[in-house]
Amino acid sequence: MTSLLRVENLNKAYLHKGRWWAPKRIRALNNVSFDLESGQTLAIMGETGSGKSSLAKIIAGAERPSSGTVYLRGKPLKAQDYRFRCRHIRMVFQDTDASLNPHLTIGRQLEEPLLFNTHLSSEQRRETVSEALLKVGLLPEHAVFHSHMMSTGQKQRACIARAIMLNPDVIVADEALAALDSSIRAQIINLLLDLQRDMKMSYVFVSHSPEIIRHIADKVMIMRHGEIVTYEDTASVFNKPVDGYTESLLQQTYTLS
Amino acid sequence: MTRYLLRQLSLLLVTLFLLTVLSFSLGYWFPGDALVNLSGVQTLDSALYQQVASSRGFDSNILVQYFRYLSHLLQGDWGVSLQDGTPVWNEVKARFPATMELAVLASILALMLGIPMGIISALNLGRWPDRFLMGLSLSAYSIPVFWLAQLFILVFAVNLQWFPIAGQINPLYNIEPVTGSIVLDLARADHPAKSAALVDVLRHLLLPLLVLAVMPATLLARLTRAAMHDVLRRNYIKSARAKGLTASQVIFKHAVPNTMQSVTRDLGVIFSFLITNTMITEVIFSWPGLGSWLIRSIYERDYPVMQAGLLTLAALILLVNVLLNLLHAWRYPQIRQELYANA
Amino acid sequence: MLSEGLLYCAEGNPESFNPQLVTSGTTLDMTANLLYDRLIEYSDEAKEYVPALAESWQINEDGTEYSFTLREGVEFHQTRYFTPTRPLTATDVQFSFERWLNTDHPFHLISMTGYPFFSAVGLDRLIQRIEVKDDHNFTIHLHEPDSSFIANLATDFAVILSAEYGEQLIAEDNRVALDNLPVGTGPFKFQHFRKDVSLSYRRHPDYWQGAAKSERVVFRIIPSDHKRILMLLTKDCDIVPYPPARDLDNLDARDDINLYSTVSPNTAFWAFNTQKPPFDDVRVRQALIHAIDRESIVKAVYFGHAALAQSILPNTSWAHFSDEEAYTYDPVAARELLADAGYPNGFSMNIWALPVQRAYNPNARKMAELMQSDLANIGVQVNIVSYEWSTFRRRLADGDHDSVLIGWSGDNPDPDNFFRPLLSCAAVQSGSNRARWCEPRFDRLVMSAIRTADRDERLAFYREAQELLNNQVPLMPIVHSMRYKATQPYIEGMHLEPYGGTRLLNTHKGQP
Amino acid sequence: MPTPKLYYEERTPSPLEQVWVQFRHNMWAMIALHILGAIVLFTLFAPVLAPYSPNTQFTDALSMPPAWTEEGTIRFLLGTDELGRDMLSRLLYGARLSFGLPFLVVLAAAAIGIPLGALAAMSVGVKSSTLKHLLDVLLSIPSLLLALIIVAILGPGLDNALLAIWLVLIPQFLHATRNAVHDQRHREYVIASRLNGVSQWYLLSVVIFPNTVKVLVVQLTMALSTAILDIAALGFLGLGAQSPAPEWGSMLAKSVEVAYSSPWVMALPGFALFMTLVSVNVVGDSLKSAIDERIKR
Repeated sequence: MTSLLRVENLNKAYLHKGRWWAPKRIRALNNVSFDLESGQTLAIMGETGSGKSSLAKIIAGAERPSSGTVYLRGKPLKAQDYRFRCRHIRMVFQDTDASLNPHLTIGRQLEEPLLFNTHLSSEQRRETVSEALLKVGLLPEHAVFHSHMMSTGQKQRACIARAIMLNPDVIVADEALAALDSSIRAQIINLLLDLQRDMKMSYVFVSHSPEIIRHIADKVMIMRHGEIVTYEDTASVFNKPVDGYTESLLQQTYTLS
Repeated sequence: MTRYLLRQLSLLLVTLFLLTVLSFSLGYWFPGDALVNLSGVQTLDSALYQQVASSRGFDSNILVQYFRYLSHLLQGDWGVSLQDGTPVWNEVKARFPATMELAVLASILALMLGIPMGIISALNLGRWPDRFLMGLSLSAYSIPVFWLAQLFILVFAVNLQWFPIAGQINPLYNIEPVTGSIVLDLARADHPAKSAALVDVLRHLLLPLLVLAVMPATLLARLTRAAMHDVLRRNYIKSARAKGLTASQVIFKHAVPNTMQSVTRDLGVIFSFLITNTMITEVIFSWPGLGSWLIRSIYERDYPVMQAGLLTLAALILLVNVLLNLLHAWRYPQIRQELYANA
Repeated sequence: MLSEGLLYCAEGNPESFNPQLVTSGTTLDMTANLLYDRLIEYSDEAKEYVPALAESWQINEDGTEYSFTLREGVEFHQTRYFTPTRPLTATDVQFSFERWLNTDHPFHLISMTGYPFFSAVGLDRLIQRIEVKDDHNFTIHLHEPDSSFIANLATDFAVILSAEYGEQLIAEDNRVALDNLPVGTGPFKFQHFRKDVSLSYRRHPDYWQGAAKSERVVFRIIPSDHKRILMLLTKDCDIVPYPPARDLDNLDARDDINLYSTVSPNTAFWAFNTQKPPFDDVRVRQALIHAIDRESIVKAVYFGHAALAQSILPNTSWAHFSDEEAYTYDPVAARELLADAGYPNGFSMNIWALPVQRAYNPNARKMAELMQSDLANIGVQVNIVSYEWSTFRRRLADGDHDSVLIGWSGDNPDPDNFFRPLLSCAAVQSGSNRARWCEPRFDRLVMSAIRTADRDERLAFYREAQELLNNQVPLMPIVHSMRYKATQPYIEGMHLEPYGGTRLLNTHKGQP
Repeated sequence: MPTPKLYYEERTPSPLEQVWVQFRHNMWAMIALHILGAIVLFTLFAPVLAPYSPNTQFTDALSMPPAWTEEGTIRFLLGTDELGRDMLSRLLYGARLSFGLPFLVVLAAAAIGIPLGALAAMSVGVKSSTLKHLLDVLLSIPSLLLALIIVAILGPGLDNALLAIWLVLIPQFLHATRNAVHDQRHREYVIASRLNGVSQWYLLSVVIFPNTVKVLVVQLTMALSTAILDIAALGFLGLGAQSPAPEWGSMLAKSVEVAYSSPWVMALPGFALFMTLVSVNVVGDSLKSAIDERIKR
């Protein structure tokens, strides 16, 4: 049995080009390996610079690993093959404003994956977009909106709609909830849970918030200095943290503005 | 800082090197014989031609020719003018200070006019002083300098007879041209009527300086206004106000210095504009500088002079840009950090 | 300080400080009569040749030997680069003449330009030798008689240099300085020159005619005529030569400006480069000439201050012969002639327009533009070319032009002055024949004319020569005009000579 | 309730319409736009609008002052120059040389510079900061000086001046586009589109390009005003348009000599040039702030 997502020996190093003669190497990920089963939700936690964001981006394809491979159902994913990857793994970004194109209508942005990955007619595409919008709790009319005309919550819903357009297996969300205020956050969490139930998706969540993680995650991965410190079921992590670092992360309570 | 200095200097050297390559190539791109174009020596005497050719490496490959060109350049042998056979370097030496005199004085005038205008505008954002100054600056910015100069001449020199229209000084004062810059020449001259001569120099300077300063002053006013506007919205200004500083304290101790920071960054571009206009102004006011010399040499196809003029003016602009970068980095260290990080 | 000097706003840079080397009026104005003297001069008041450095002269019966006696006690300039130890002697005259006569002379080759006037009038071939008898007596031997010889000696070109200075320069191995750092006997001596800016002279205190009235003369170099006029109005110029014709009426009407004028035997003309096709075809030349409306040129360029020319020789000359047929405005005939010559659809050519203002042509560019539109009517496309004066002359001498708008001011009243320097075969070599036209028949006629002193005989030759010109049209005469100078009202002692350059001996600032 | 109604009620203007709404509220911008429109009309229809040919010399009417002065005549509305040519006709035809040609040159430069710039930004290639800084420094040499170099090589003339300005503008467009695209390239919305599996061409043309419009508008108007000014300056210096071309800069140069006796010959081409530049600058400026304003909302 192959697991849905398998990550093997991922390494990521950045060249910090501050100096002229001697660029500094910064290791963001160091030999990271793990598996994720279908339908499961994995939460990644860690302090700033621990490599959690890099890991999420590499899984989603937004960044390339220095070495190592991501397997989907046992099949290795090529870094440049966005076409294949996007039918299975999708990403939701933290900053909804930055991740939506201010010059294109929401509809056109949702249509993009269909345009390049399906053979649907324009009529069918519009239909699919409408369905997706309804699924995330928006109206079909929102398709003609530009992002600046929508509220933050609506924008995040649109982002999620974009992620589910191709019925993926995995959705990677990089701090997707951090910027939202609490009531909207709750709505979005519920939306995500509903979608997971309906569409049988796995989630990879990068988050700071122990509360949310406890609420939605099946497994928790704690990262530090580019390495995995803990990778266990949510319940066991929360019940008996293995070390002080984990404990301090779990004790952070998020003050919401 | 040292690292940044070295880095800027090496950048300058590389650019200057490219410039000399360009200047050398011009000798080939111009019509006619490259040797004649580079040296200015035109002779039917084949022995003399051979001598010049071998001293400039024309019996060898192009790389040798370039390095010979460079060594001639560094030794002060910039060839001779095709027109009158005078050494180009002597002329550059005499004309460069005259151009600098105009450019430097006009820059100072522009700074003195433009920055206060920008500050006044920013402090009165949207009210009439702002609208007036910005309208003025937008129209002044759009006046072609050659038209403005003619209008000034017509009004202030011919009709009102306040100022003379050409030259650096009434030549009857008999100031011996040594540096080429009239201000310096006058300063070093031992002259019986020095103060009268100084007044005469100032009268000759005023119109070209005004004409030259208009465009950079308006650009500066717009830049200052935008920068100041930006600064005034920042938190530290709000906190300074909250601390109970008076309005003028806030403006002069906090807002203005921070405004100047971003203005300094754009001074280089303004200086480039200024040099362009200096060339035209020199032609109109018969100022014996590099610009009028270069423009006439283009008309006369005096290739060695053209190369010298282009090389000098371009090098001047590059030098000023690099110096301004250094000044900016030295005065505002955080920028240096930023440059490192982004580079 | 300012009241002791004169500001003369000149129209261009001097090409040299030695008039022997040039033919340009600009240079002559700024050098010839100020720095130097000649052996003899022409007096317009007396209408005859009068003594200058030469006190007296005799001609032998054959007309081939001219014996001169020099004035005594004529002092050369003392400058920072030369201190004379002796006054003028016959060796100086010999030095000055041999410099351009003798190809082996140590100074002969330092001039890159040659000696255009002397070779154009054939003086270099006419003079056999110069015999120095003692310090103040010498004889010039000619190969053959020449009725224009005295006239040519009186021109601005025949200046006397210092042989002692020449020796000093040979010793210093700096021979080029002879023409750049001048030493002469004239009323002013050289101080400094900054190209494009100014040229300063100081009074020569020991001048043989008495010291000049002004302590200093400064030439400001102001190439554009409108700027010179504006500077006159703003009192930045004391004397402005060649005020533009469009401003003459206005200047004349003003009380605060003095306008001087004199007849000036001159001719503006349009010369074709007859060595270049298609201008070697007389029909093409005639066609182009008939296409030009000269009347409107007189109106637009000279504002009526000029007389339409019907010959290269000015109408004030006794040898003038006019032929109105040759230069009439007749575009129809022009088109026919052009078609005849094989250019029914015209062609394109350039007109070189004199870049400086001369008495004969105050605005050659504007003239060229008028002609450009006239010529467009017969299908000839014109491109107007002009360079800075010294370049212009150099390239012109090389024969780079298709045609040129230029002119000639008489250096002396002899008619020969308009024929040999401008149109002889020798002048093609020396570069002053702008048409580069060499016609042996013409040369024979003008040579015959100078070999006789009989005026009626000469008249016949000159008439035939002018008929030949009107028939062959190597150039189109345009106008004869007056010469003007405008000055501030407080400038006193101005006097304009019809021939030769500027004289400022008695000119000075009075009380404003 | 029928949905189409709701759809229309909720419909809000597209970015372009919003910019236009912003722009329209600015009175000066609208005035400038109308002047610019008039100049475009002159450029297109000069032969129809001009009463005479620009080079016809009326020798009976040299240096006639404009019609509204006492000596003026209605025959020549704006007077004639010293060669008796109708000023109005010359100015109208001049719009073709002094506005039309620079406009075409800017378009031609944009047509080369923008695609190359986009290509440069999208290709991985050499990204050395040294090279970028070098380019920055070299681009600080003013356009007129560069144009002078090119005219020096090619020789004076309007065609060469145009060629020179074209060559000078291309790297400016290239640089501006490269920077603008480069700036957008690593934005999240671009990554998001990339993760949607779109093609490179789609990414560049549909996703990135609309976001660089502001920079390009600024660059276009700046290039246009540079081109107009530089071509006029070259004409003024005698290195651009040659006589009898009614190019405003060279007309201005010629007029200098009669500025005192017939000031209108100098005032009019200068004024035409000034109005053109002001309206281009004002339109560019207002367009920029209108776009800014739209994004702020």
